[in-house]
Amino acid sequence: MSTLHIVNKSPFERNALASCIGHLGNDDAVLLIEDAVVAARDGSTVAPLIREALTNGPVYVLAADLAARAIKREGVIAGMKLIDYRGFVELAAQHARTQSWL
Amino acid sequence: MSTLHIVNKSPFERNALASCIGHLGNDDAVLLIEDAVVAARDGSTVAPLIREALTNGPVYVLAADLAARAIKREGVIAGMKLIDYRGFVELAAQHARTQSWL
Amino acid sequence: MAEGIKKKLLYVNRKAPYGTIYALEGLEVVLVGAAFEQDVSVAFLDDGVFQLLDGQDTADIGVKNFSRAYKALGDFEVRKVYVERESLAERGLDSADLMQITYEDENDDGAEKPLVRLIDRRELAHIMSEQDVILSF
Amino acid sequence: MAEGIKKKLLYVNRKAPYGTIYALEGLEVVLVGAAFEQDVSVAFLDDGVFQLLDGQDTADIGVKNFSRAYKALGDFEVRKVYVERESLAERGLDSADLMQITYEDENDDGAEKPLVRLIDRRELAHIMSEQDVILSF
Amino acid sequence: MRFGILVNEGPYTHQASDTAYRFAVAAIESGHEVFRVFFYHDGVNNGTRLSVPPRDDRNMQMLWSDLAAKQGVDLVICVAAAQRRGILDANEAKRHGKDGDNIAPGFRISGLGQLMEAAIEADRLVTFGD
Amino acid sequence: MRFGILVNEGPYTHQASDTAYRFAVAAIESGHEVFRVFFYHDGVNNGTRLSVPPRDDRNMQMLWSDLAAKQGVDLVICVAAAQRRGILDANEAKRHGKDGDNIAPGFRISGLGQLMEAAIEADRLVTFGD
Repeated sequence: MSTLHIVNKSPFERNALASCIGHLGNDDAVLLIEDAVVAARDGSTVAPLIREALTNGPVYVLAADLAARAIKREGVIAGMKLIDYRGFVELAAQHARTQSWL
Repeated sequence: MSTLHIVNKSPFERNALASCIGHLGNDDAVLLIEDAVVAARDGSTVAPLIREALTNGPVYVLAADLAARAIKREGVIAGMKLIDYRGFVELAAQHARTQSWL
Repeated sequence: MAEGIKKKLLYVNRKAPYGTIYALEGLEVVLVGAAFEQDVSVAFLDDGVFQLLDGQDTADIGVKNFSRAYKALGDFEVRKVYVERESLAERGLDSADLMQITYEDENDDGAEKPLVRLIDRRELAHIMSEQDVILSF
Repeated sequence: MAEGIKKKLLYVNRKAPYGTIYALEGLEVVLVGAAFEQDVSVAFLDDGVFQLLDGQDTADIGVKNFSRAYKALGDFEVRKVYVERESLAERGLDSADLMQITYEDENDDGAEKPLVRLIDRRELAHIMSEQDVILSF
Repeated sequence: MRFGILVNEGPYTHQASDTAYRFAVAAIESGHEVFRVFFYHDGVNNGTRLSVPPRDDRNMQMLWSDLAAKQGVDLVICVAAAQRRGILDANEAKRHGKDGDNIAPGFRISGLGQLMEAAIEADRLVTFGD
Repeated sequence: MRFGILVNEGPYTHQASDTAYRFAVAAIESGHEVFRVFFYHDGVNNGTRLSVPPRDDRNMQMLWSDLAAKQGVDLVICVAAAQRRGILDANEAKRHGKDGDNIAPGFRISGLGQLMEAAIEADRLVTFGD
């Protein structure tokens, strides 16, 4: 069973998302929360990193954090999935383990 | 009169050093303290960034933080200058302003 | 208290809002500091540009939305607000994503004018090099 | 209390020591956790590899030097300690820079053997994918 | 499913405490159990009753204390991390000769063993921090 | 030369407080004046008298309090940042109906104007943080 990787840091400021994506197992999922949601905006210098993760497994983003930072849904990289806190809980339950990239 | 830029973050983890070096004025000095001292070690992927700063102005490193992190003096990038806390104070006094890249 | 001294004072904002408190508490310093009538500039670069995005909605994270307060910068006599162009571009953003912040130009019959000025990195570096004091958040 | 349950538990260390407390307080969890007799692994990657550098001397920063405690990992029955090779190389380091950490091999007449194993990123990713619980510091 | 939650940062300065709280509420609303919330590093600062946040913002300590009172969630503050940072209950204050304590209702101070127990006994441990 | 110092993080969790303290001591030893140390963000947590760090480590609150006592350095905690984080003096505690306070000797609570004053009146302001 695969891992839910949780990233909460802006990839423009820190290496957490890059390190996470460098350590993904097959079918592992990535969830962006808090400041990491800024990675969801298409057209940025980190979009290729997200596309790389999408070739491996699903990439989720917490919609509440996206709205707070005014990243519009229509600007989100195609293929990413928006979830709410209940969706976050279910992802944590469905995966064998969670790994937070602090 | 030039600026003393103070960086305290590891350049492997954060963008603070890169952003600082991208905003240097002529003859500005850079001082590495706390976790940023890991940038002083030669042979790393960030050594070219330090060399770029050295072409613009002096780059200092707080020796106390270097010793704490076991970065040996002989492994430090050529041209960098080691200082102690009193040297830090004098640098702050000699420059027109300090800018901390938090 | 600091009678007569007028310093060039730059506030540097490099962090996204809400994930940490630095954006909010940084803004509080700018607003309180306005009473001291210094020669103030405010710069947004790196993730600091996210602080100015239009349409922030914090209802679902339960954190106070303080983004309206940026619109008050003009009322606090702040006249120099800079956003770094390269920081926007790297993040897939442009000036159309920013909230409208205006001030009333006292030299032009109180006409409303845009307060935020997009500048490039080289220009921002120059502004930094002209200050007496730089406060970073 | 957790009677009979044995879980695969991985501690992930990604931060340099002293600049923040995460390395020290992370190590404290590993040492306290040893009493729970789980199937424990400890990994050092990214800036976490600086935690294991030989010759740390904190006298001049006035912060407690806790690096000796890593040498006790063997005595705490920790047998799987991994350092990521790519993380070392990116930082201009190699295995000669690391402190010597050994354990007494109970299956080999108590012979002292090196505890730390260098692995590559792909192997570490695989180890992560085999755990029941991952604690990150 | 039984969740354990680890909170590594104090309130307001980092969003970690907010996200952890909302995760806990969502888990309970979805019919899961939150076995324990363990507060480590600066996370111990969630448990001071002396905080006075602005009235137009959330009060994290009250939100956590309410969760303990209404849902019976076990809120455990690491004793070693709390001592360093000045979070004490009456017992700890007495033991260390301090003239007061500041722990909030619903929180209790205990050792790292409580984190290990949560890691081992919960089905999932989810970490929130910086 | 007159230095102002800004400390933005709490003790132990980040090295900022250590570095700021050593900078202040070195400045005084070099014959400079430290006009004021202003504690903002989590920096306010330096000023609690309830902390009990391990005996084999430094005690940041005591180091700061000693600096105030022996060198007369003005240690100012931002009132708004302190309220959020639960750092109160007797006056603040009374004003907010709290049953105790935790401020350490040598620290005083005041407004952000004290930071502005330090920025304007000091020859150099040096910031330490995360």
